[in-house]
Amino acid sequence: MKKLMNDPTNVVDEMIDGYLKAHPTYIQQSPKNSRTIVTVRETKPGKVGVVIGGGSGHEPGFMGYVGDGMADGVAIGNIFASPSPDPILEAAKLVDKGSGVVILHGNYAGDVMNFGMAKELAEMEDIRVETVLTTDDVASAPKEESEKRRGIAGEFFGFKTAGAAADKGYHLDDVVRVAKKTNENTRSMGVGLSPCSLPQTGEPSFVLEENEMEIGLGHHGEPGIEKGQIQSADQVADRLLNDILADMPLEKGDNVAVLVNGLGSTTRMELYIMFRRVEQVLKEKGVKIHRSYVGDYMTSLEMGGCSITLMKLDEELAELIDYPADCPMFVQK
Amino acid sequence: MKKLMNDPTNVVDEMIDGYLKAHPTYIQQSPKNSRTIVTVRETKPGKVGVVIGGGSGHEPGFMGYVGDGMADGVAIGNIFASPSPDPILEAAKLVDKGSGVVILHGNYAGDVMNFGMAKELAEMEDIRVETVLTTDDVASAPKEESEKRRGIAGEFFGFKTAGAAADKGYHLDDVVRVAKKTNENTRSMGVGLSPCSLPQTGEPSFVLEENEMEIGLGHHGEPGIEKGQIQSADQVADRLLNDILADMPLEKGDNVAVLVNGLGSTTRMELYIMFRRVEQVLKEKGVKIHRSYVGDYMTSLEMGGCSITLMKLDEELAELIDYPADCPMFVQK
Amino acid sequence: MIYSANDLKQFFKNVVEMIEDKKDYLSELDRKLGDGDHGVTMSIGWQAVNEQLDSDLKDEEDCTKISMAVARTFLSAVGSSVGPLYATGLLRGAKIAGNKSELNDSDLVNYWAAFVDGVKERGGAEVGDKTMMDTLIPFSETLKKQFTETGEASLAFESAVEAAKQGMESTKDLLSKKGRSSRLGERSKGAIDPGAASAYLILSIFLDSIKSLQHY
Amino acid sequence: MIYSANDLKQFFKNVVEMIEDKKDYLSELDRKLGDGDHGVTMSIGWQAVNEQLDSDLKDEEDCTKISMAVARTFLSAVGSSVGPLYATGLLRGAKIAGNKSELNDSDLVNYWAAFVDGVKERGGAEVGDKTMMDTLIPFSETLKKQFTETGEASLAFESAVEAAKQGMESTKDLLSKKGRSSRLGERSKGAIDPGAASAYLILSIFLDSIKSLQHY
Ligand SMILES: Nc1ncnc2c1ncn2[C@@H]1O[C@H](COP(=O)(O)OP(=O)(O)O)[C@@H](O)[C@H]1O
Ligand SMILES: Nc1ncnc2c1ncn2[C@@H]1O[C@H](COP(=O)(O)OP(=O)(O)O)[C@@H](O)[C@H]1O
Ligand SMILES: [Mg+2]
Ligand SMILES: [Mg+2]
Ligand SMILES: [Mg+2]
Ligand SMILES: [Mg+2]
Repeated sequence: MKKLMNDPTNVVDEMIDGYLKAHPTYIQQSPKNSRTIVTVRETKPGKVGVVIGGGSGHEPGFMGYVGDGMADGVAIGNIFASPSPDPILEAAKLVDKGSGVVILHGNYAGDVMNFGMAKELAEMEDIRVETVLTTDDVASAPKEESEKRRGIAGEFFGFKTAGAAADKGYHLDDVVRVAKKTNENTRSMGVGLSPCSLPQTGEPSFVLEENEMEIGLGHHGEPGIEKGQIQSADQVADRLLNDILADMPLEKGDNVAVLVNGLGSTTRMELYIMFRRVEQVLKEKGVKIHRSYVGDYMTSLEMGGCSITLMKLDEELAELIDYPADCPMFVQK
Repeated sequence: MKKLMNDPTNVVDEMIDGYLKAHPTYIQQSPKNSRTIVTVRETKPGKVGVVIGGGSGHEPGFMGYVGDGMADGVAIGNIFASPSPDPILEAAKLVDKGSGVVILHGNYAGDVMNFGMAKELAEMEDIRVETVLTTDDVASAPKEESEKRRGIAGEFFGFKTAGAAADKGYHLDDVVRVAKKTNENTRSMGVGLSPCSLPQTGEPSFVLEENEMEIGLGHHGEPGIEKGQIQSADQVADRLLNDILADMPLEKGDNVAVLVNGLGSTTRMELYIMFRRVEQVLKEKGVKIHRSYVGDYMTSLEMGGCSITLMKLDEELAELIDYPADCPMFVQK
Repeated sequence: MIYSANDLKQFFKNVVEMIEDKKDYLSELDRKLGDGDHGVTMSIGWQAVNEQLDSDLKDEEDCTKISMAVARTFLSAVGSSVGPLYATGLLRGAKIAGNKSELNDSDLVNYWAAFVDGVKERGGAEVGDKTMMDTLIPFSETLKKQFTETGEASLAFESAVEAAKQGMESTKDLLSKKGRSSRLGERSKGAIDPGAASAYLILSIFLDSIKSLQHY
Repeated sequence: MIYSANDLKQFFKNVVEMIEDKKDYLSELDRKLGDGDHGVTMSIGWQAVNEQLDSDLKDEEDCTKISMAVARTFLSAVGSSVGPLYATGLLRGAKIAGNKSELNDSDLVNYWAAFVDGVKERGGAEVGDKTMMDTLIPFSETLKKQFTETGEASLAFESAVEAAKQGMESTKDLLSKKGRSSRLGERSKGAIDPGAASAYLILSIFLDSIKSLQHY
């Protein structure tokens, strides 16, 4: 699978180099760790620091979300690989203004271990760190084991609300409270149509027949729960929503934020066709859509497919979703 | 090539339906023509109306760019097909506040004819309409015949500056002047790696071998100027820049805006790696990058590849590039 | 011959059917030279025409109104390059039809001559530019010449459609000068122009419709 | 036996070479169950270790410092699941090495036993979870048992690596319970766990390094 790159071993560092050169009014690199990027902008004194991170290959996630109203710093791992503890610790150090740091990450073995080690190291340096996991992928574990679930596109909502809360001056415990509440109220499910490939191997991450799709595919290409004949957009949307709503039932009058996320090569045309069905289903149920996000928010290199995320909103979360943001890869007024 | 869709004959209208439902605080559909979308927001009295349009399949172009500081209305054609005169005329009517309307479109046979017919019809209804073409694609005709060149990603800069000018209260003639100046100062060139497919045919739009790329590919899949072995990102960037700079030489101290545009399935990682080289080349020449845009701005369904666009800036154009914008698929603070 | 409004509508219906049959072929031609959508566009446009033929035009007897409606419906449904071109042709033909419910030999010849003039004016292309004009201009010139010389409309159309076919085939070796493929230079050689192909197919469907008249 | 600092460094060098040779295989295993990057990750990590072996560690004679440097370099280069796991193992082994420049039989056995304990503590997985623990735990238990019973380190390592191999192969039919493939349920059967494979390969390289010692 063809890519525009130089030496495949340097893809991540070259991407970071290009990113820094493209957006110098937003971001800077730590002189101590090339995989730590933080905002260049002054944040309010005493603001809780927000650090995010994970493997690369998901752009805009994660490095694209450093900026006003979102994260203050990011630790960037190799493709589909958690960052090591060092850049995470360095990010925490740089964004700490004395009010503590919230670190948001996905629920993958690697993330749990590396971010866990970083947290221990940070605490040894007297930085107060709290970590909050995202576990929105309903396909990845049953409801009774929801703490085992993967974090996929729903991580975006965690960044949004925690980032907004921190920017509004919330205390550390409340930023954590908001991040956890967001996670508890967010469910996602995805479908894969076509694979991505790692620059270093060139091999497709999985194999699907010309007429197959895979429900519940992970956003690193991990196998999903069901391979089958590709269906219409409406049928796929119905299936994804069905599983999401079975897990987090919504009632008439409930208020939600919707994210229809492209995995990389799925066109915006298809994403809006999927969204159309999501809106129909929710409207039928009397559920109000407060805000919609449709596009590439958490990709998987050039994977074909998409995910649907619903986040149930209370007043506080709705306000935090609406809060402005300004990052190189995401701006909201 | 697989897609998430329902009946292929309805893709464009379903996309529009989903788009309208996703962003009701931004846009609305004309009750008279379902392919005309205009801003819902109040624009300043006496503001020059800005209409854009073209075939669908390029999202965010064109419908994603209706909003504050960009276009007021858009006419949406079938995939890769110019809209017919009716929705263009309807858009012009709806956005005309008495100060005239500027219509921006690409230099394709279909666009020229349909937008030309719409302009005639508008003038018969006493709406003052001026049209400005984009002809940024250096690969599509030699310098001596630059008026024959295709409009590709550079159209984005035309929308940006004309939209900003209109929002700042420029008179019709000055909006036109700005749009023309933008076009004169913008050059682009692209490379294709992998095809897209029309929903109705399912067939790949062109064929490239596993190790081939095509320089100068059009952004509807039209054949380019040179097929060859795929090269490194730096080599490709050098080639594209070489042709662009041969056509529009830049000098030490010149100020530019840069757009590295993804055609659909090319990852942001690759786009930033390409940008890295663009920045190196320009820096070596002593050319200052005023602002950079990296991402999917004018796609070609799921095509693999990208284009580089350079726009030479004077003080006026720099100000207009910096002017804020707020559209469903593009926000700038 | 007497070409009634119903014959005209039946002709358009036959075009609809032919386009559905040939749309993949037309798109394939367009993939080589352009953006691969010519068959899709023709199908969208003529399907819209079909709906009109089955509804608003069902009882229409005025050949001008029929031709105008087909033109507007087609244009409105597709835009693109061929919308304005074919629509302008049909509108010019509509004018010639003079609101009659039956067209005679002269009417038919003038209709198609005006059609070709309309397309030419709208698109500005000439023979050799590798467009539908390479089909239409030889068709029109042969039609007018033959009819003027012999007074025989059927035979004139037959020769004209043969000239159209040759014109279409000549596009294979032409360097494109207009439209999407004009930017290809040398690479545009070796494939028939899609618009030239669809134009020929439409004309040959018309020829069939005349021939089937004569069996009554 | 006497296992010098140079022998230790040579062992790590051999791992580097083996990983380059096996990286595509390891990634292929990971494509079936995970995200397809295990070979890439191991290559990135061990290439970084190689650079250290050629530079900062060139003249290092302290086995503890060597092992710690390898651990930190590996972790720092890759993160991911295996970074913390292998690094913790190497750090525990480093501690056992007691800053010595030569390790004896006991040291080697304790080194690897501590390695396995470290990986187990960090990852929390058990035999049967379909991870590298399915390779490492049987290895460690066999190693300790054999050495305790016979006092013969070489033979103990030989049996242990055989147990490691069987452990690795057993992962084929296990249902995954940890890591990325644990979400697969039934679908995780039928493929060897990538981490179990890389762990076995590393251990067998170590066994080779002991055997080649004995040829002096
Ligand atoms: N100026 C023109 N005059 C005559 N025919 C033209 C002109 N421009 C384009 N065409 C015809 O249009 C055809 C392409 O039609 P189509 O693919 O449907 O439209 P698009 O170019 O918008 O994709 C070409 O094959 C050519 O015959
Ligand atoms: N908790 C754990 N304990 C032991 N080994 C584990 C654990 N989690 C994952 N692994 C191992 O890590 C391997 C995957 O490594 P790798 O693909 O490099 O990392 P990632 O999962 O980050 O892509 C698995 O095959 C498994 O052997
Ligand atoms: Mg990984
Ligand atoms: Mg087209
Ligand atoms: Mg075409
Ligand atoms: Mg892996």
